[in-house]
Amino acid sequence: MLNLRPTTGPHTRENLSIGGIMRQVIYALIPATLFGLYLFGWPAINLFLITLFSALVFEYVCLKLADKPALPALKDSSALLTAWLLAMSLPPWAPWWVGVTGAGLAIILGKQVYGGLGQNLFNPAMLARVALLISFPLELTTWVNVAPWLSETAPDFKTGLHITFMGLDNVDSTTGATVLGYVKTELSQKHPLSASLADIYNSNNAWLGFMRGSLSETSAILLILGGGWLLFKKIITWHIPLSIIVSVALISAVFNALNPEIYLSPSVHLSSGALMCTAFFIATDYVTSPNTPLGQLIFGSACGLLIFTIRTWGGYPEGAAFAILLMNALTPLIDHYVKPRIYGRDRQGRPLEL
Amino acid sequence: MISLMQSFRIRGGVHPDPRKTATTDLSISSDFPLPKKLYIPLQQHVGKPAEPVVRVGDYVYKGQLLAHSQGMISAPVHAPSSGIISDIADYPAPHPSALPIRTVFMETDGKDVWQLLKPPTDPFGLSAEEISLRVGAAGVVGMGGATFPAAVKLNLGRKNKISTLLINGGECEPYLTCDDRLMQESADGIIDGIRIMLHGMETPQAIVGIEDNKPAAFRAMKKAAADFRQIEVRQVPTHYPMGWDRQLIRYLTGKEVPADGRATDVGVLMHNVATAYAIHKAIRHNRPLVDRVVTIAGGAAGSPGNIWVPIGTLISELLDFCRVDRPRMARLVMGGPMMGDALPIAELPVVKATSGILALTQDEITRGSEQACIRCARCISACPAGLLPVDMANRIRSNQLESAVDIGLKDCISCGSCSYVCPSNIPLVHYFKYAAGELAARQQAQHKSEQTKKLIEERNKRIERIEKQKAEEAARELAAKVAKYSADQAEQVL
Amino acid sequence: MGEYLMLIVGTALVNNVVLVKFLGLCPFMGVSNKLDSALGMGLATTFVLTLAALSGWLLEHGVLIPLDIGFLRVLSFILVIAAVVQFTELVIHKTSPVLYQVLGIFLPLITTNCAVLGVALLNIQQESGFMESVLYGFGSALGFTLVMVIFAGLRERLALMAVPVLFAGTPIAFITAGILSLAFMGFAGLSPK
Amino acid sequence: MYVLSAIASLATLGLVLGWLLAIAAKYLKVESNPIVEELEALMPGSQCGQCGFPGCRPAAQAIANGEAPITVCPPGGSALAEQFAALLGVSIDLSNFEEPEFLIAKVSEDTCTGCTRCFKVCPTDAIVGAAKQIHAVVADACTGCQKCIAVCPTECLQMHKPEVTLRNWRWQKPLPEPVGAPA
Repeated sequence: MLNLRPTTGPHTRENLSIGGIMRQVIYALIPATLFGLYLFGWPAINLFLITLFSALVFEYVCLKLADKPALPALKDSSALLTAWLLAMSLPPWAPWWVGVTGAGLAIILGKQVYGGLGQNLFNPAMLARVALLISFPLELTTWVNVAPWLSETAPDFKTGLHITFMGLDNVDSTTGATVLGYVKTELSQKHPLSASLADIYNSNNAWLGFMRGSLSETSAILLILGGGWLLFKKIITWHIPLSIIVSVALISAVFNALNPEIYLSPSVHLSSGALMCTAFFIATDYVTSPNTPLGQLIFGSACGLLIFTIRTWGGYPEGAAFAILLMNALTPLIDHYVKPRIYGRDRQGRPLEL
Repeated sequence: MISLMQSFRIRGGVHPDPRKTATTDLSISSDFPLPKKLYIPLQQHVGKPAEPVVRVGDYVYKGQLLAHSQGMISAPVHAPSSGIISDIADYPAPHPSALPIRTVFMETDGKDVWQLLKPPTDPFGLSAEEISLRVGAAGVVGMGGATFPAAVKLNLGRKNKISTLLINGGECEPYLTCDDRLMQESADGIIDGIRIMLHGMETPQAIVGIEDNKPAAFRAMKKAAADFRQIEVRQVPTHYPMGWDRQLIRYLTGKEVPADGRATDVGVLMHNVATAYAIHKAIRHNRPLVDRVVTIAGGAAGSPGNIWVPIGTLISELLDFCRVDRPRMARLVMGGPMMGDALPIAELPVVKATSGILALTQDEITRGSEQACIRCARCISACPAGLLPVDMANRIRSNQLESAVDIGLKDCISCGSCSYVCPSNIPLVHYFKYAAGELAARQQAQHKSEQTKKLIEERNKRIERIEKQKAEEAARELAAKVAKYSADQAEQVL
Repeated sequence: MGEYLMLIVGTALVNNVVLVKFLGLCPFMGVSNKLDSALGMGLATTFVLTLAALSGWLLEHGVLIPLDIGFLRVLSFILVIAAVVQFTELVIHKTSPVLYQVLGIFLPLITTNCAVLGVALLNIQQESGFMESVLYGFGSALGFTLVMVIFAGLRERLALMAVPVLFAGTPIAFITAGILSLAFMGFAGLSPK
Repeated sequence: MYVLSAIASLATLGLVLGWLLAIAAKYLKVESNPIVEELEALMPGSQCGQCGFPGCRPAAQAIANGEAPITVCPPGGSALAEQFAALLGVSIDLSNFEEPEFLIAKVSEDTCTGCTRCFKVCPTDAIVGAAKQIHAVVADACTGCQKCIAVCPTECLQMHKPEVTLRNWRWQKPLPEPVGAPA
């Protein structure tokens, strides 16, 4: 009755599992996702389901190729979470093959090539998002107007399928630019912000999410709500989200004060684009963020700086995905140099002198 | 109340479910029947094993010296009861491997007659050195689990003129309540033991640290220490591993012991409450350490509780006494569930370090297979020593032990906090114990290769010397032959 | 002064010599499996590259144009670079034998590092002034070192991971380098150069 | 005309640089490569030859100039390989490097004839015994070089695992290897 293989160390354990953590994050994402699907109707739902389904298929295929047991990996729903985050960042009415290629890139190139869960160096969702943006610029920048799910302007189920599988016919009628995109084009033609901002941006719409944007990254409030749930359940710590939001807010406030005609105000920065989703769900991905609280603060503030830089001076309207990839590349360095002080030793690891 | 500021000095650690309610209100029972056979290992302490002074067949009284200590760091062993020495041979040791260890086998005659004891002495009449000698002679070792000979520590404390003696009433491991009950029932004995130690080390003051989840013990100790100004009793937050001596030193005195140093380097010394009580019995009543309080608990224990148990009793007898349901017992653990050892068989002797015996059922022990690490860094925030368990485990897994030592493997106290919080159920402490063992093995191999190099050089020198001697002899013989031959020639010529 | 700073940041990040221009890939892959050797290599290349850019401009405007022997440009540049590399090798061999042992063959190979000659020739092609070409050399070398160190950090973590055998070692390093250059595309359009 | 100036300028450039380098080489003189001595100091030095080289010194030279892999010394095991890697600044993949089985010689009493051949060849005098007496191997002194096995006429010397006691019992490496795949 006693197992004779000597076992050591703690014989009891906190009952926490990877599957539990991943599911908690998914629960936190549900409000924002449902709202996004409601905003953009049938085509968005099709795209969302296709992306999720193809990610699971790719994960199953890769695990079978590596002849590892597929079921436990699929059960811990890490592939599901990756595909979910990717789908949230895609344009709502993107064609089906954008979802499938994105899921393929995320699961195969982003995770399985490195050896499965916990081994990847870059956030798989953001890797796929950047790769898609650079290889299919047109599909990835068609932002459709808000067409609530069952309202008369929204496409019914049949046309939804048509849009997802056959693509949009009258492109220009139903699409437009996002706040960041519009502002950047206006600034490039030297129009002052006061003029261009008025007719595109209305703050409570932006904060609530009734504006053009990715599938479910438009509603900042619901994303903050989800992030609060994760903080409450202690799945993530406050260091990364807070440092991203504060650094973007601070830098944009300084520049806005310097020249309001060129630089956007903090509230526009925070409420638009993928910032809130990145801060709470993507940057806090355990595998690709630093281990120590101080390291996470450095990671977050550097992410904020990069997001602001790319949004203001960069070529692309939304820099969050690039900022995450760049900071993921720096995470090993941050972990190498930022370590907790060992008891009885000084910062460099030498024993304390008396 | 514990001031918030002080709690900032605690880093990492976990909050396991204490599960002490089953045994915390029951008083220590001493009606455990005297076992027929006792098995007393000769190595129950840190240092050299004791050398037996009795022979097979001798009749010994309770408390009589069975084996004297050897060398600087060692401790004697005494007879836990009166009876006949039936054998001195190998018997499985209370260790996860249950490998044999030299043990004194004893058949008790049931009379339990104490050796004629000298009358109780007034400890404060004795000189400091005398106290250390008597503590050493009584075989008292650290009862918290470290089992370092107490006398050696007392000498160390006196030599380094420490400023404060710290008494560890932490007992932060779940299930265990032996210190808690000891403090509630014999606080005066413990305080007296502390006063003896203060006298023995010529130290001005002592601080007792008790976790705040033991209010009754705290009240009892506070009352007992009321009229001794130099002994201060303080509450510490319940926060595993509060019982880790360096954590308690930093919390109570704010001093941090250097990594390669000892507690005496910062002018403090720490003892367990049970050690203080043992010193009180040894000096005040001339009773050597022959029994100790053991907590028997766990889901499979029918009637858990704290019991006075003679050293050398088989654990199986303890389990039967507490009506443990053997089939439901999935794992037998000596010590606490966080740092205790899982024992493969129950027929192993209780030793001076056995603070608890846990009969854990299937749902009380870790379940679930090991999964991939998702670098969630919970183990890093849980590590009280400030190490990086995830990175160390990765390096150990790919056999790079030296680089694991570079990031602090040697400072790991294997308290179990990291494995406790790991969602992927990775046996981190197992990796660190394997690595520590492997490094110790390499150290031994290194030492051995240095010795063998010397052996090789000596052998080569010896062979050269022999050859040189042979060559000289041959040369001398040759010269002698030549001389003889030329002498014969000369004779013939004449 | 701001303009020079923009030039350095532009060259180091936006038109990074390794990840955007794809110059100097062999030391980038060869020496980046340990952090300290990558740093050593980066600093050595920075020293050589800055000197190469400086002497390149001097040679161009001091010797080649007056004597109208422009066709000797590559030959003379390589001669100077080889001399500077040899000098660096002597210095490193003297100051830190460990770094010398670690870099091994890659130290003399800096001569053949296409980033070094590439940057010197680019300077001439863009007819940049003296100060501008030295800063351009220094900026691109800074970019080289930055990317080397980042990549070394990534590869040190990769070495500890259980990468499937099919991809273990160099293949996964190539994939990671590809993703890294994907990330650096975020800086595209940041500054005019 | 420009041909002459081309040859002249290149020649002067080469001469000047060569001269500068010569001066620099004089100041920055470095003596011979100390690596070989350091490598040999790390090795067990029992000249056992299990690495295929006649002794430790030639093996050290081979490692120094890269002819032999740094896992060439079986008695050193992965510990020595790691020290070599640290010294040479090379990164090595040790994950599938199985520790060589460390065996020591043991005399089986019933077949030993006391012929004394073995303790004459034992490099570390690990075998004790006199002529016509049963010999015995001192476990701590034996390095497992197997020289005695070769000369023993009655095959009574066999290689065995060292005896496991409480003192040298070690925790085994935890299995299964969680290689990315959840077990």
